[in-house]
Amino acid sequence: MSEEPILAVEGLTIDIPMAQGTLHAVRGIDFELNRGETLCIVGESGSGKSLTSLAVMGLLPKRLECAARKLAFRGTELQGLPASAMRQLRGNRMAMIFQEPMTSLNPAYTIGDQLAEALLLHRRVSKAEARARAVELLGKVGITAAGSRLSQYPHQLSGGLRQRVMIAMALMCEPELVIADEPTTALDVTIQAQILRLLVDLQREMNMAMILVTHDLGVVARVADKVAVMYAGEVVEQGTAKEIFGHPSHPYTQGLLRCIPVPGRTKPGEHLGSIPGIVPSLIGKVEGCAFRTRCDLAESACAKPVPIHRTQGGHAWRCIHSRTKKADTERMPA
Amino acid sequence: MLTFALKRLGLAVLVALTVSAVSFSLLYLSGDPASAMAGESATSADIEALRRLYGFDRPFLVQYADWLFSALQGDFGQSYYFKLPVSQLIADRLSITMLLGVCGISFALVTAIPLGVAAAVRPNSFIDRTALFISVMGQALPSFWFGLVLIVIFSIQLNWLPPSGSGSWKNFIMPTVVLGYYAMPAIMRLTRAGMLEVLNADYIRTARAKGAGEWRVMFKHALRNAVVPVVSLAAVQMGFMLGGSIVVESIFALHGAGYLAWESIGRNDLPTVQALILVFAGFYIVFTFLSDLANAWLDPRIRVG
Amino acid sequence: MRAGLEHMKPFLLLSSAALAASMASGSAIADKASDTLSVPFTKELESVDSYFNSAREGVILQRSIWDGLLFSDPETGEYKGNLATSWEWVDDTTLELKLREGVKFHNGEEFDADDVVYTVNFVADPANGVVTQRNVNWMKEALKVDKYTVQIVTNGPFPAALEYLAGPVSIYPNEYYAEVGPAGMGLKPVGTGPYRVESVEPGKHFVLKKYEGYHDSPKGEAVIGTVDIRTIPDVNTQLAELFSGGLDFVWGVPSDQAEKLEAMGRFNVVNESTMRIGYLEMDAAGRSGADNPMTKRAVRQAINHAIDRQAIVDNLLKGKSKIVNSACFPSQFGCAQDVATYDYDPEKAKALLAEAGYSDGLSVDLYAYREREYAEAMLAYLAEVGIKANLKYLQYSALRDLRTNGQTSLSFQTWGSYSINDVSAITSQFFKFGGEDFARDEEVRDWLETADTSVDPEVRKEFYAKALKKIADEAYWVPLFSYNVNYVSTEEVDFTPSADEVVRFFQVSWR
Amino acid sequence: MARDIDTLAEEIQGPSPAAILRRRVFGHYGLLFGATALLVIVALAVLAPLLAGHDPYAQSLVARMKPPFWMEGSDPNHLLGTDHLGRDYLARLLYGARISLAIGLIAALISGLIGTTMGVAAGYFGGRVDLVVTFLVNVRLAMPVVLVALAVVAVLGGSLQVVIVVLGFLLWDRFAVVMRSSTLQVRGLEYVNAAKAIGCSTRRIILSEIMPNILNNLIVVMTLEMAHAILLEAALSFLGLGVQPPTPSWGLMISEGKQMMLFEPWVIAIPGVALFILVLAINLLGDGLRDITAPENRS
Repeated sequence: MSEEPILAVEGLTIDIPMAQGTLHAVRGIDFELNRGETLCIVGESGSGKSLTSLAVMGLLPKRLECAARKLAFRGTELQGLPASAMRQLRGNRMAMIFQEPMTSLNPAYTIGDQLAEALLLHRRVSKAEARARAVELLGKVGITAAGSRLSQYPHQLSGGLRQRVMIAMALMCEPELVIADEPTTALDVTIQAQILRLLVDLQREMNMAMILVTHDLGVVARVADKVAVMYAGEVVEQGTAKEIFGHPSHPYTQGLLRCIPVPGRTKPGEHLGSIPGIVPSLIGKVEGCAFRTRCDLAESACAKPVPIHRTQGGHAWRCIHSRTKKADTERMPA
Repeated sequence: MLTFALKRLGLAVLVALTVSAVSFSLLYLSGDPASAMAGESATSADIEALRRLYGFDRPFLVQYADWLFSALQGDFGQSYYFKLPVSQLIADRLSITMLLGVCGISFALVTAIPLGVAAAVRPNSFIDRTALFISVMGQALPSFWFGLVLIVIFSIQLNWLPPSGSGSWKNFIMPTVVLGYYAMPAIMRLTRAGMLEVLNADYIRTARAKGAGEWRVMFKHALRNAVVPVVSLAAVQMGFMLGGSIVVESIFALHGAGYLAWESIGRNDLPTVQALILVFAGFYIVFTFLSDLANAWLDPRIRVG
Repeated sequence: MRAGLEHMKPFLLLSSAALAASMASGSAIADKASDTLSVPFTKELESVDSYFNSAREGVILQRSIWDGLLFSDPETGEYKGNLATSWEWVDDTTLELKLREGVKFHNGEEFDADDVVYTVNFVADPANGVVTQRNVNWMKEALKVDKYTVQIVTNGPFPAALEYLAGPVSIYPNEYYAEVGPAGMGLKPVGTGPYRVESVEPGKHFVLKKYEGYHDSPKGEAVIGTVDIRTIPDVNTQLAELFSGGLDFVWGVPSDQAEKLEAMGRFNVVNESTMRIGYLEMDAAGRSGADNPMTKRAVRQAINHAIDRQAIVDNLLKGKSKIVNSACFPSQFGCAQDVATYDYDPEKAKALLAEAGYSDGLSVDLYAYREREYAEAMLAYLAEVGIKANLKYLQYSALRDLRTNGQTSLSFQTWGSYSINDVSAITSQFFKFGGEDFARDEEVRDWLETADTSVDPEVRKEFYAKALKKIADEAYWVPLFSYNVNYVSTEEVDFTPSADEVVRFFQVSWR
Repeated sequence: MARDIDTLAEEIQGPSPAAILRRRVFGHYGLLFGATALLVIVALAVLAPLLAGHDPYAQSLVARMKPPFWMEGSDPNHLLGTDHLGRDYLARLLYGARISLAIGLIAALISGLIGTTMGVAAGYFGGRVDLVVTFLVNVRLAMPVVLVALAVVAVLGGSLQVVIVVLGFLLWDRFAVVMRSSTLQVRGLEYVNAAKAIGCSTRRIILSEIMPNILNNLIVVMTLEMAHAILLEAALSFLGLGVQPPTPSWGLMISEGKQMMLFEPWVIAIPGVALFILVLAINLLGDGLRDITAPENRS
């Protein structure tokens, strides 16, 4: 593809200074995202998924230290960009949807004000035009009687409705990149699927790039073009969805996949897997494979710097094993 | 909203009634108003006559009801000292106290809110520590002493400001600072705490994600939510301030209601003292009532739904 | 800290120099240029109506706003005609006066006999409640002879009549006073005096303007156009205003401050003695309780011996103050000086207390209303001889109420005799069974009555002396000291104080 | 080994509660300053008879207004000079600390007793009791404190005892409010329900289950009200309707010194600064205690 990637990240690290030492929350991750693609970042809580997405938006709390060899949006390096230029991008060309719809809307202002603000901040339009756009988008996210909703306050809406409003707000300026940080986690299970479907439909319709941060592999399987699996601040494996699900190569990915039921593959009553152990402390110097404390295949070499294996299709994983037998034997269907 | 307002109004009236009863009985116990009124050459017969004339010989409750009924019509009786209607005296003096209160609370808000916001934006920074220092100082400074120190510095040494009186705006600078500084620390701390809480709220991140600038985030999104409790505190402080203006008025020779109260206490001018306690309590009650309404208006969660 | 405080005083001087160079930043217009004399009152005056206040401030206003029938020259004490031109005793109790013609009140009302008759009859009626009855209760009534002749009838012979007519008895306009009464007079006073009242904010602010139509009075015309009076209760604030140019003229400055002000060289500081004396009033009559220790003569004498009056005068009052031994001011007519004196002798005091049965000391409340530091100093002296006195510091009116109700056993009082140079204005005020008589000595009362009502000066002197001697022997009071007043003004103000503690604005001028 | 055993242990187990407390206390400069200054003042007050060297009531009219040691003409016998009646200023200052501390402590105890009783009752029983207490707090807040205190002192006559009692009966509002909300929080907790379930008496539940858990808040409010009472006493005495002379109250000393403040600023500077430091120390101590016992609720 000759077009610049929407987002290119290389060697992103995020450190959190703490009283007891520095917490290396994200350690050298790389990924790339093109127009129309959906990248799912998967991992358990504390693996650095949300920090990574906040880093892209430039919304990390100031006391965190963030560095990268490259952090480019459509070829523009975001690091060192003046705050005003960064603001021009945020909400306009890249937007974010947060996990907690209940608290992510300002309780003091109406839905209409908050939606319109997103547009007014970036476009020279009248308030009336902004409200018209808000009504249009509320319609798009499936809110009925959109016009009358504008004058309502967040506390008058249900969680699902609020998340729809959040999505509408993110899309007000037709961004090229949408980052959705676990957008459905806080919602009722019945609503989750609707919201996700809506998000994916809109992404396709508007031909946006999307980063979907989630720990739900079921979701990933349905929507992802690319997948990045994070563990303890590192991307331990990434590639196309097909490859990740077809040939999980890192023991952690394999473990994760064992934890979810796969329709048609998991028999009723069959035990789902689990990964024993806890995530290690990331405070102080972290060396070697972080997963080694929980890995069945750990060897003494795991304590040393770990090589990255890459295939030509862009599938890469970080392990001393080139491709574990387990993966081939256990996960590959006959 | 209406039922909310009515409920609060009912409570306010009840509180006012109770305060009036307390203050009336307090001063009722303080001795015989008749002999205080009778003056120098009065015989015991004169005093007895006065007692009957003014009805001091009636049962306590009857006197209270009578006083309250008149008070409701704005008649607080006659000052023993000035021999003028108390309502006229108070009306005459109240404007200065009100002006002082408004200036004081404005000063407190104008200094406390920006300081509190700045301190919350950069916790543990130099500005946060400075703000904390200022507020700790303010809480510990005896206001009467602070007033005297200001007079020594700004009136005597620098000769910038007049030490007493109420003739020009310059007269109000030092009293405003003293009175405002008294209310400032609490407002500052509450603003800081509120902002700290609000700044960690998800909707602030949302606002930033929209591309809103820092000022817009601070003042439109954060302060609006953090200010809600500050409004009630400011109202409460305003009520306290009017009651507490006694000290400031006496230092700067401002002939306001607080000063009148102090002098009237010394002169045993009971009707005036009673009326003033009620008036000051009334202010407190009205301000807190208004602040409840303002809060409801500021916070849509109370206003609608 | 150290350097800061050390440099305070030079800095003060420096800033005053800067003040002299530049214009005052004080808001009040107060200076020669604007022809406005700004002065403070210390007390909130309850009413401007001179019959309905008992404060020194009231006397000061009274002298400027109203006129009496007579005028007493402050220097010589000689009586001159003011609203009256001549006067004559028709008999022991009738004084006939010819009135000045062509005098107009500030509101345009013409002055004539009707005004005198109305005023005298109004104030002489006890039912109208004039605050200081002593000032008016010697008059029975006034009779109109013709338009410009009146007769004042006294309740028995009253030799001090002229002094009162030149002092507290001022003449009000009959029509206006009948219409507005004391309350209206207090809010919008009308008189014939050298100053008319421009505005009154009760208790806090009074503005006087020169009365252009003032008659040819021995008081003389006012010089300064406007007198602006603000109530500033604290002397200290008054001085701060003086420094910053907000005031031109302050009186009653305590001696410590006056000394410092004088040393600055920027102000005129004049000390003048006054007729006011301080005394301790003891409840010898047992009004506050029959078992009151003050009912014992030995206790009262012990208190007399316990207090080092000379030390208080030398260190606290200073100036022209002197200790007094008799229950009056020495210059007053009839103020006998050859009375028993009690020198400072703590040992003797202790012995007397022991004699009275208080060898273990006693406890008493000491009431006071002014000069808390003097009262405190006396507390310490009393403590030394074993009298534990608890200070009850009240406002004057509150204390007056307590006294008239007979509830004080020991109080620190002062009395200025309304500047009347006659013992009747003080001793007779307090020892003739009035509300403030805590001696209740019938003998003393009768002697005073004889003296008060006799027209023979020798008889008066004799009986006053008898009374005063008994007062001293019985130690009904502890006569303490005479007061002095420090008058401090800017250098622009020209003022000569008189010994009667009355500031006459119409005699103040610019230098 | 880069890290020592202790920190390693902490990382695994978390620091011990005592270690956390110690770290918080010694990391909190305000608390340290407040506690130290208060201790020093208490020590000075307790040892006043030994340190003063003079009777605070002994007057000497010939030795009036002697300046303090840093000024010219000072008398080495009177380090802080003498007042307008020739009484030793240092002695009066030291004995004055006793007055202030006694007033602060006793008034806070009285108001603490009243307020805590009301607050705990309101929080624990709820319902009508709560309504009544809330109403009383409202009434109390509506009464102008300084004015009412002045009026009451004027009626009863000023003395140390009267001032203490008046302040004690006026300053209970904050105790009631804080204790009520603290009790509300604690009431719903498991162990209180457990105590109820095993049939403990109400008295026992309040005294042994609730009180210990709201004690930290009580202590914090106590310090703040102590400072409040001290300031109010000084203001009342300054206005002449508090403690009566010759008692060496700091407020009274400022009031008396006011006469000469234009010429001898030290006479108000000395008691003023003393009052300021005492109140500051108590406030800092209170703030500090709040911070270390409930750091998440700072301010």
